[in-house]
Amino acid sequence: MQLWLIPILPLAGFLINGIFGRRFPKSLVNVVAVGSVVLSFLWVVKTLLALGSLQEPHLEHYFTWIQSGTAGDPGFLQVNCDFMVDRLTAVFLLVVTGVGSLIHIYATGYMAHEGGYYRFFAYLNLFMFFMLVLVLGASFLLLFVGWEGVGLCSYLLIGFYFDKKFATDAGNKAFIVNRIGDFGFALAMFLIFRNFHSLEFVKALPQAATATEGTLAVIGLLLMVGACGKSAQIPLYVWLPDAMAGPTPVSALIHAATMVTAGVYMTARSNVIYHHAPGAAGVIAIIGIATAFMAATIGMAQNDIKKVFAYSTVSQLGYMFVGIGSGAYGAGVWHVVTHAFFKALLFLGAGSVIHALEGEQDMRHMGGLRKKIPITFWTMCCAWVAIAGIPPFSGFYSKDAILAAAYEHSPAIYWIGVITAGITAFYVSRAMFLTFFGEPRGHHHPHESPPVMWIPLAILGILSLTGGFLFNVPEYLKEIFPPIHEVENPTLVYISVAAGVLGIAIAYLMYMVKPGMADSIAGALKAPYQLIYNKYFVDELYDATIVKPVVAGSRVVLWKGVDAGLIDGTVNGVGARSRDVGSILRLLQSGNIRSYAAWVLAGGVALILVMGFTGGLR
Amino acid sequence: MDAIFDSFIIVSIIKALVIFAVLMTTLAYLQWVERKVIAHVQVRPGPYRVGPHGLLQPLADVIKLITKEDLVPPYVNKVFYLAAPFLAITMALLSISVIPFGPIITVGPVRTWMQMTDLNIGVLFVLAASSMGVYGIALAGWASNNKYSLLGGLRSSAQMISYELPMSLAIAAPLLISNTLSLRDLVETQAGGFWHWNLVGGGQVVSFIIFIIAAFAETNRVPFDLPEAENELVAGFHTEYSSMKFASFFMAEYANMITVSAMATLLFLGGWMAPWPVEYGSSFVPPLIFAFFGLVLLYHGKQAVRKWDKITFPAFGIIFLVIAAIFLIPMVQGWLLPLFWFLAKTGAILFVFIWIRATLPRFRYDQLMAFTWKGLFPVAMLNLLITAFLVALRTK
Amino acid sequence: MDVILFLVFALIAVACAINVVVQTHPISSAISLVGVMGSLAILYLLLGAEFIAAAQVIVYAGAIMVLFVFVIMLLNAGAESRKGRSYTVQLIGVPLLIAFLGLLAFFVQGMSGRETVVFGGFQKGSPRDIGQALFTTYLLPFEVTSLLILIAIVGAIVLARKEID
Amino acid sequence: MLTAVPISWYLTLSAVLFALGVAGFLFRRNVITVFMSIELMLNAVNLSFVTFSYHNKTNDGHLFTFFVMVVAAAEAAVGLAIILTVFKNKGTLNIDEVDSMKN
Repeated sequence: MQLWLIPILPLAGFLINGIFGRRFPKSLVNVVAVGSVVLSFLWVVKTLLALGSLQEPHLEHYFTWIQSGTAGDPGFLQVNCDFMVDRLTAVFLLVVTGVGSLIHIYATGYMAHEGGYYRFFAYLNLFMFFMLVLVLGASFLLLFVGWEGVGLCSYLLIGFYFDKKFATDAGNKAFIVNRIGDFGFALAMFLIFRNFHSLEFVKALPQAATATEGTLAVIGLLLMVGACGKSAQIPLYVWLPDAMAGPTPVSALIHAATMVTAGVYMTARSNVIYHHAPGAAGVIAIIGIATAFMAATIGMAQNDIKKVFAYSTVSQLGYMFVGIGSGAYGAGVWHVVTHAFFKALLFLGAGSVIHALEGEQDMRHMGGLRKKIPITFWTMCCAWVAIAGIPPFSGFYSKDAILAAAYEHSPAIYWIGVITAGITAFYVSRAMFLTFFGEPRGHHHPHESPPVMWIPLAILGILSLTGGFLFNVPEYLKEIFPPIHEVENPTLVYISVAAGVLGIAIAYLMYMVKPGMADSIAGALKAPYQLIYNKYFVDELYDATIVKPVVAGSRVVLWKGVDAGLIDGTVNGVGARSRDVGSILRLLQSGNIRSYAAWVLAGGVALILVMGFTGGLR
Repeated sequence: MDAIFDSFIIVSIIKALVIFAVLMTTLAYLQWVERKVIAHVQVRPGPYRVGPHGLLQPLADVIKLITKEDLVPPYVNKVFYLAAPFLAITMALLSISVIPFGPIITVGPVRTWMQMTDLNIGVLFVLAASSMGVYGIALAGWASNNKYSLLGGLRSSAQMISYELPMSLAIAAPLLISNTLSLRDLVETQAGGFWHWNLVGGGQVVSFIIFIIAAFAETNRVPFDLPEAENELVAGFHTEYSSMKFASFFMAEYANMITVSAMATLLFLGGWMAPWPVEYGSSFVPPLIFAFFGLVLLYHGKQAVRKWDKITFPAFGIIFLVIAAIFLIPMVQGWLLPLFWFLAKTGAILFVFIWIRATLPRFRYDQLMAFTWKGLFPVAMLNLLITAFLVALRTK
Repeated sequence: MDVILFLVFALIAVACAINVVVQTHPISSAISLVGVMGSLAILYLLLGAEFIAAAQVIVYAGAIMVLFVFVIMLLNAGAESRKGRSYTVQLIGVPLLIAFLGLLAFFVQGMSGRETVVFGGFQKGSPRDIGQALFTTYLLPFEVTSLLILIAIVGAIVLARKEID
Repeated sequence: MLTAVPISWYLTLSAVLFALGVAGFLFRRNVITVFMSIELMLNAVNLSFVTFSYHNKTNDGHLFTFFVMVVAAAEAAVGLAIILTVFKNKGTLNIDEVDSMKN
């Protein structure tokens, strides 16, 4: 079935662009970058059609990557380079390559005037490669390879404008925070190997039923730590909002549609563990809902349009984890899909707005763009209604499925979720009103984006409108996930929809009917407003409790003490001594080759003598 | 043991003498043929005075060369100056010794091959000898202590090294197919009609062409005769040489021509094998040819324009007819036919050499080098790879 | 027969080798070196190393030494100047050399007992056998040498090219 | 009258040739001659290789010799190129005058 072609194509694109891109004209770079991704999308489609209905996971073995110990004994580790496609992977493959292709096409328009053009697309292709390895890998370790790879690419792309301090800082932040998560993931993998003697999904996971719940809970929580890092959940979500320093297509592709959902994929992949460890699942649900609520509230008070959507992403990811935690894996993955559509659309639309306003990101300087850039406006409206959970658009279905499951799990989570849904509708509407309606507050001359940018927007728009009832993901994934007994409870649906509508209504009231009402409210509720405006002071908290001590420790102990004192001292000492010796030996260097030859000859004679009389020649 | 040993020695000596004698006359007459052919290409009679149609011209040349004053310029490096021509002719003749002209023949008590000796590395031997041949020219050029000669020597040594590569690669391809290095076995593997020859059956057209081109360069023939380009270097490496020493360079060149032609015949054209089997009447081709020429000569003899021809034409016509008759004697056919085919093929290639000389202009030196390094060498390499691939597939 | 051949060509080899060292003009040395190589080729044949003998003539005598001769002619290198030669190296070298040769000969005599070389006593030297070994046992070295040659070509070109400026 | 050559003669011959090569390296001052002395030593070593492979009845020695030849070819190409460059820059072939590596 040649699964390997799927990731290899973007890798080839990366190599070509990375090596020769500097000399290529932009058109050629575009052809290579977009072409490779689109090709791999087509290959995915072809493969899935060929595989038909994936009742059984389709496994392909390429080569044995790591092997240690002897077969049979418990310490025997064998990691194969295998690729596996089951229905879960299929869903993610389609999302990653499909949305990826659209965003690549969009980026050719968005980045047209940026420097480092070929570099950008090389990184983007590399990201696609690692993301595909992540979803295709048939073992935790291979998944981890992709996991780290996408982390690397995210770092590179966040810091794409490496001449801007905040960009590089954001990159470092993302990288370091992710390390914490990866640490948890690595520990989880050790535990999995220790208990199940294998890292392959097909071998390890079925054994989960046999292990004790305690072990499973620990594994599950450690996995969740990893997921928290990658998918920006409490307490490790802080990197994602800063990650918006990267170019907007990157925010759309990596930090909304694909990479951040890797945690959801990983937890959904190891659903068996959570199924047998309800405690861990509960923790996930709580983390999820807490993140969702907190991020949503922060989103209300942000003025940078991308920041709003960044926090919205965090919050939506929270929803997904609620789904995972309350056993509705299908619903969680479904939300991944729909979210990929509408959040990518929101970001790309925001990018189109920013593009139209020559880089303006502050919503307070926007407004009245509805007439100026209609296509962007209408496409973003699709995303708006989708994320606000208005039936029958995509967001409604997935979010509703999650909430229903959450209600089964515990009503409290459901109610917070509903409130969050309201808040979500509110801040998205706020963003839309501030951006597109009212009077122009900025002094720009907006211009509609080129077709290469708005056509992907349109496609995504259609998808986010219809995605919900077109792809019934939970139905498709029913076999591979543990069953959940769903109860048709119309009231829940009405409530959540009502919340959404209410949120939009409030936003309309505050920003359309009575502009300025927002400020008065902010003035009235000074403390809470400041709190959420400053993102609950989480960054400051981390800075005070973790960053500063670490930095101080490194500076005093490691740098001044170990590095400068011990290591440099040793090295310099060695250097000095060898220089002294050399100054003596230098006298041999007469520069006369024949004298060297004489020395060599003397050595030969000596050697023969020694060997001869020690009997080495007999 | 000793009896066989002695007979071996004696037979070898006899063979050596025979081959040497034949070769020397061939060299002399090859010169005549060349002059004649070029003359007719340029629509002029060529040598005509000495003997009928200048048939005795070579003899006259030999006498002239021997009787000329043999002067050694005072400023040359004596040793190498004298050694060079000797070296050249020796290396040229050396490779003849492994070239087989035909199958086993039985002369009285001894049965032996029509070949001085068969090495199982015959091809390598020929290559080695030809690669040594360069020293003669290079040394001649250097020892003459004359800048034209030096340039000639430099050119020829560089040129020979450069063209040795494509030549070796071109040789390697048919060797891969025949899977042997012994020239005798090489021919044996091509038996049974021209569709078994390496040129046709092996599909070695490319390497054949490369081999011929490289052969022109190895023998310093037009269009690669840079080392003796008159209009640039007077006479190149043998400017300072006269009489027999000049003659030996001369002979060396022609001997090399014969060697490479014979090699081409053996490697690509199936050596002494008839182009199609005897049962389809290949044995009647030589007599027919000779008979035809005999009759033509007789016919011309009837209305000859010059009075000489009244005698010579019929005489030669009769000789030819006799030869044709000899070809029909069964007991000699066994060795005469193979010999005929071998000589015919070699002669054809030699004719190409002469023809080219009469036709093509000379290369410029940088063109020469660029041609081999950028043209011949890659093509030969590619051809070798493809051949190896095909052979590997076939043996699978 | 063997003995005669060996003695003849061994003597030629030694004579030529001495000539290589004593001749003041490089080209004389070069030609004598070719002589050494030729006679060594014959000795290889006696030892049953047909392929190596051929390779010796083709590669060493036919290519490498031609290159030497070519360079000597190109530089038109004259005879060695006798002026300003330092005898120090000779003073150290001669005794060392004598000791070296003596020891080597002594140990060699001691090592290989009474074994003798008879022509045809060794059959594994044919090109086929060499090729077999070359492409099975010695495949890696073979590839590595091919790489080495590539490097050498590039290096030689880089060194000898005219400075374009 | 012995009918076959003792193997030690070959080795001795190789030793002699090698010593002569060393002598050439030591006593000649023309770079090219020195280079040729190196080739001479290589040949001597090759001879002993082949002899030993006769002694061991394997053709490994031949392979080594073959590789030595290949390496010698590469070395000759590069070495002569270096000599050309040296001659171009210093205008001399005298090895004693090429001592810019001194001290």
